[in-house]
Amino acid sequence: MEKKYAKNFSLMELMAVAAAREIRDHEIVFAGTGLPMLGSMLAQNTHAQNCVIVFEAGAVDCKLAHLPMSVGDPRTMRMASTATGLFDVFSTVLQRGWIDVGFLSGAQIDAYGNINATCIGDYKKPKVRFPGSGGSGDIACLSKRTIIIAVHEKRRFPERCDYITSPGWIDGPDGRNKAGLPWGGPEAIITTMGVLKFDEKTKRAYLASYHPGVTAEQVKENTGFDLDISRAEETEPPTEAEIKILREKVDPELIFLKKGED
Amino acid sequence: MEKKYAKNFSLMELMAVAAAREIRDHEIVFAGTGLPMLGSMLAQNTHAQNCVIVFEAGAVDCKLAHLPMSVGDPRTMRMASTATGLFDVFSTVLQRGWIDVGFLSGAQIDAYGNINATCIGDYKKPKVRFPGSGGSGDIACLSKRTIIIAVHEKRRFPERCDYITSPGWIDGPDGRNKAGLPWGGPEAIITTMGVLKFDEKTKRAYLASYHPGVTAEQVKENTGFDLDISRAEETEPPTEAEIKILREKVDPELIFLKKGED
Amino acid sequence: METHLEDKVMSLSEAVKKFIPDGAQVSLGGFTAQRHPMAFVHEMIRQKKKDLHLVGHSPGGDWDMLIGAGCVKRVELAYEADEAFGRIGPRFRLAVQRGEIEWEDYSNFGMVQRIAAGAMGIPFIPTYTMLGSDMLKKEGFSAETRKLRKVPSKKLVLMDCPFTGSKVALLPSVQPDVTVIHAQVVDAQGTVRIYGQNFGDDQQAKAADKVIVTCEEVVQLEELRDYPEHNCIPFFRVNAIVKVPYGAHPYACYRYYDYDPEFLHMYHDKARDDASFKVLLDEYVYGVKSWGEYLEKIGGDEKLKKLKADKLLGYAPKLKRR
Amino acid sequence: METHLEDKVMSLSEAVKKFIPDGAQVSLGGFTAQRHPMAFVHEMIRQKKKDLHLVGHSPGGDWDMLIGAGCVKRVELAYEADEAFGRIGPRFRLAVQRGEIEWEDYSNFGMVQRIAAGAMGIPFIPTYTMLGSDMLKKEGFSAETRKLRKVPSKKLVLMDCPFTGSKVALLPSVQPDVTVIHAQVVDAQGTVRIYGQNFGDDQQAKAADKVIVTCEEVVQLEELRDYPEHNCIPFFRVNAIVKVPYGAHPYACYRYYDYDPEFLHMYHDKARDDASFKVLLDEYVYGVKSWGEYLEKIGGDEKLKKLKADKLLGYAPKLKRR
Repeated sequence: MEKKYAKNFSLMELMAVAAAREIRDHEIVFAGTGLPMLGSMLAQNTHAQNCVIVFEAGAVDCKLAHLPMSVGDPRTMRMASTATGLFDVFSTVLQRGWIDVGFLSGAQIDAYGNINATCIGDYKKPKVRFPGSGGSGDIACLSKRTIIIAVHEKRRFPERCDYITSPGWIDGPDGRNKAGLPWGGPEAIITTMGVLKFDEKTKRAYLASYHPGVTAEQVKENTGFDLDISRAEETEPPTEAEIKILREKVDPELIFLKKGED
Repeated sequence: MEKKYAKNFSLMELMAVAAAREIRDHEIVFAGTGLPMLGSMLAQNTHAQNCVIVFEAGAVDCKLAHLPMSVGDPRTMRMASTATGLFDVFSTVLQRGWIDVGFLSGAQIDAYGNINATCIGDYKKPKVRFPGSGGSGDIACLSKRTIIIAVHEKRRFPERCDYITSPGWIDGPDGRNKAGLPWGGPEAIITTMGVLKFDEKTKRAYLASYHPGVTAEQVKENTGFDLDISRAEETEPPTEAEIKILREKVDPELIFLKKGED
Repeated sequence: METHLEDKVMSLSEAVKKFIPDGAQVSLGGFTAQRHPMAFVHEMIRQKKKDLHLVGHSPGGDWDMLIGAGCVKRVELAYEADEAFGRIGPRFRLAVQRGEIEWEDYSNFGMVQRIAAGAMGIPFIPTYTMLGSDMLKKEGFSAETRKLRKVPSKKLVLMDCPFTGSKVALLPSVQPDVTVIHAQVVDAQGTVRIYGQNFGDDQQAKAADKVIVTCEEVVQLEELRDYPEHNCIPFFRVNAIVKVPYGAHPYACYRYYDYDPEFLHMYHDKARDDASFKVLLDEYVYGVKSWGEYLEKIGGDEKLKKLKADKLLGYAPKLKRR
Repeated sequence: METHLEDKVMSLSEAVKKFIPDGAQVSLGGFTAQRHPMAFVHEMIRQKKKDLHLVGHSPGGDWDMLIGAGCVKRVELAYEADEAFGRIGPRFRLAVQRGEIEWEDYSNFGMVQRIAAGAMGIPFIPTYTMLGSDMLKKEGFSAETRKLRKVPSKKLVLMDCPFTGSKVALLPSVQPDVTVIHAQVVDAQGTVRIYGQNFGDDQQAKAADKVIVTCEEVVQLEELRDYPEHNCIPFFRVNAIVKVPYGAHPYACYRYYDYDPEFLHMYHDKARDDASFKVLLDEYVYGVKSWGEYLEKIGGDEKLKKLKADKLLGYAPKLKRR
C-alpha cells in the first residue's frame, strides 16, 4: 500500500508520530505522561500492535481505552496483564533489564543527551526549581535505549546541563560504562524542530532531520551547543492513517493534542 | 475458678501445653510444623485468644479449623488477614522486628541454646545429614525471643553443636551482640523430660522444671552438657480444660498427638 | 503488642492528634493522580502541624499544600508535581527557591527502594539506578541535619560489588515515624485491601513505625478474609482507621471515583501566588469543619456524581478532563 | 523480544526439551506441601537430564526425586524434606552422605532473599539473618566450583553498614537459567494467577532468565485481565505454558486439590532404600507415558475425588491424613 502523507497536522501530532515510529513491534516500552503516551498508543494501533506498555505506577501491558493524564491514572488499569506498584516495576522489570525503550523529557538537554529535570543554578540555591527526577532518572539509567522528547529552544539545549538528573551518554562513548551503568543510552531526541541522533563515535547529538517548514540552519540557531547539521534531511511527515488514528482513537478528548507541550 | 489438673495425658500433650503457656495474649507468634502449631492453636483457644499466628509460607493470622501438616499447608489460608509469601513474611514481618516469639527445634541443642539442624560430623563429609535450616535459622536470628522444643536424649544435648544452624546465645551473654544480631535469643527449651531456661548472667541452660514422673537427676543424666538442676521444680501439669481443647479442637484427627515427635 | 479492636477506628482529628507530633517523619500514600490521603492532609494543616519531615517518591498536591501551609521543615523526594495537571508543585517550587525548607533529591526508584529496604528491615539496599547522575554528587541536607534522628547519616555510598566487581550505589533505608495511606476498604481490625495498583503504599506502610489508614469503607472482620491473598497489610500493622469517603479528592480512587481535573487546574492556578493560595487554604481547609463540608464546597453531590467510577472500568469514562 | 501467542502453549515433553539443557541452573516453585511442579519433574527424569544445578528454599520430593534419579550435580538450598510427611529427603540425605552431589546451605530467608535480589536485578542484598550461625563459616562449594557460570564467586560477605555501623551479611543474588512453577490459572499468553500464598514463585520467576508455567487451567486472554492486581507474573516473562491438571500431585494446589498423605508416606518409605526407590521410579516415572497415566496409577478418579478441594476452604477437610 502506498503511503499517503497527511497535509494538515500540528507540531504535537508530528512529534507523537515521530515518537511512535521509534517503537518496534514486540518491544517493551516504559511510557511517561504526555507525548510518550500518545506515541505508545499510536504505535500499538499501527505498526507495533504487540508492543507492551509499562507504567512505573504498576500497570503492565494495559489496553488503553482512554488516554491517561498520569502514569498512575486509573485508566492504565484497563485489561492490564499485571498491576503491582513502583517497587515491582522498577526493580523486576526495569532494573532486571526488560525495558527495550524508555521515553524521557526535561527542562534542559545537553550535547550528550543528559537531561536536567531538577533545577537551574546551584542545587542548594536554585534560581528555578523543577519537579525533580521522578522516574526519569531511572528510565535513563536502566532502559536498553531511550528517546528524549523536548521543546526546541536555545536555553533548553546548553552544552552542559546545570544538573544531570537523567544521564545520557554523560561525557562521551565511555561515559556510561565509567559510571557503572549496565547498558542503555539515548538514541534520539525528538524536538519541536527536528530529530537529533547521536554520533556513533563521539556520542554527541547531531541533527538527523528537521521538521517540515523548518530549515537545518534554524535548528542550529536554536541550539545552545554546536550542532552538526551536515547529515540532516527533512523529517518524514505523518501519514494520513497515523493522523486519523491519533485524532480518532488515541486522543479524541484532545487531552494533549491541543495543548502545548510543557 | 480453681484449676483442675488433668490426670491422664501423653508426653506430647504435656509438651504442647507447655509450649502454649509460653505464648502471651496479643503476641505475634512464628509457628513451625508440629508442636509449635499445637501450642499456638491451643494458646489461641485458651489464654491467648488474640495471639497472631504467622507462617513463613505467607499466611498471617489465620483462624485454623484443621491442624496443618506443614507451614505451607492450604489449611493455613483459612480466614487469614494476609497471605503473601516467604520474602514478605521473613523481611517485612520477621526482620522488621514484629515477631514476639518463635518456635524452634533441631537434632542437637547445646548448653547455650544453639541448634543444629544441618549435619553430624564435618559439614563437607557429614556422617548424618539433616534437612537443613529451613526457616529455623531465621527465626533464631530475628524473633524477639524463641522457645526450643526437643526430644531429651544425651546425644541430642552436647556441650557444643557440631554445626550451629540456629544461633541461641552462641557462647554467652554477649554472643548475639558480637555476632551482630539486633535482638532475640532463646528463653526456654521444652523437652520430653522437662523445661530448661537460661541463666540470666551466663546464658547457659539450667533445669527449670522436670515433667511429672521424671526426676531432676534423670534429666541431668540424659543431658550431654553439665546441667544445673539446683533450681528445678516439677512442671505444672496440663489442666483438664487444656487437654480437652487439645484433643477435641486442636488435633481431633490425631495428626501429631499420637505420633512421636521427630 | 496491644491491639484492641475498638481503639483503632477513630476520627480524622483524633488520628492526627494521636499519631502526628510536630517534627514527625511522615510518609503519605498514593501516587500522582491517585489515592493521596487528602482529608488527612487537610486535618494536619488545620491542626497546624510543624516541622514535618516528609519522605515519599512522587507526591503532588498533598505535599504541596502541607508545604504551602508551613507544616514542613524537610523533604526527601523524587518529584513534586501533578503531571498533566501541573508540571511543578507551585508551593514546593517557591519554598525551595526561597530556601524555606530543606530538600534531598533521589529518583523515584531510589526513594521507593529506600522505603522498601525500610520495610524489609535492612539498613541499605544496593542499586544501579542514579549512577552517572548528579543525584550521586549533589547533597541537599547539611552536616547538622545529617545528625538528626530519622535522617540517614549519608545520602548514599558508592561501592564495588564484592561478588561481581560492578559499581553499585548503596541507598540508606527509610523507616518513617508514620505512614498514612488512603485505601478503598479496611476491616475494623485493620486488614487493608487496595484495588488497582498498590503504588508504594505496601512498602510505605510496612516501613513505618505506625500506620494510619483512611478509607472509603470500613467493613466487618469476615468480609476481607475470604481472599487473604488480596489484602496487602496485615491488621496488626495498622494503628488507626479513619473512614473518609472521597478522602482522596481531588485525586482518584480506583473503582470508587475519578480525579477532579477542574479542582486540580484551579489548585495549580491559585497556588502559584501567595495571596490566592492563602485564600484557597482559608476557603477549603481552615474554613471547613469536616470533610463532608469540604465535599459540599467542591460541588457536592453534583460534582461527586460526575467523578463516580464506572463499575467495570474503575474510572469515569465520560469525565470532562480538559 | 518475540512473543508469539501460539508458541507458548506446549506439551511437557516439548517444554523440557526446549528449555532444560543438561547443566542448567533450575529453580522449582512451590513450598513444602504445595504446588511443586511434579509433572515437570517426572518429565525431566524421563528425559534423563544431567548435571542440573538446583536453587531453591525449601523443596521436598521434587528435588528428592531428581537427586535420586541422578539428574543433579549441585544444590543451593535451605531445607530438603517434607515436614510432617518425612523429616528429611531420603535421596538428598544419601546423596550428601555419599558425596554424590555438591551442596551449599543458606537459611530459607537467605535463599529467598538471594532470589528476590536476582528478581530485582541487583547483585547482592544485605541482611541480618544467619549472623552467628555456621552458615556464615562453613562453605560447601569448592574454589573450582566457584568459578563456574551461575555460581556466586563467594558464598557471602560480612560488612559493617556504612550508614549505621551495624554488621550485615551481603548475600549474592541468584538468577536461574530457568524457573518452573505450577500455578492454578494461566492465560494463553502467559499472564499468571496464583490462588493462596505465592510462596517464592513470584521472585523465582522474576529472577530467572526463562520461565515455564505448568498449570491446572489455561484460559482465554480476557479472563484474567479484569483484575490485573490479582495476577503475579506479566505475560511477557513466561516462555512456556503447559496444561497439566493435578500436575503438583502428591502436593496440594490451593482451591483445586489437597496433598496426598498416602502417597507421600509411601514415597518416604520407599525412597530410603536404593532398591525400592528404583522400583518406585520405574513404576511411577519411567513406566508411564503421560501424566494422565500416572494419575491412573496413583488411584485414578477415586483418589482424585478424595483430594478434591472444598470450594470454600480450598482444601479437602475430610481427607484422611494419618
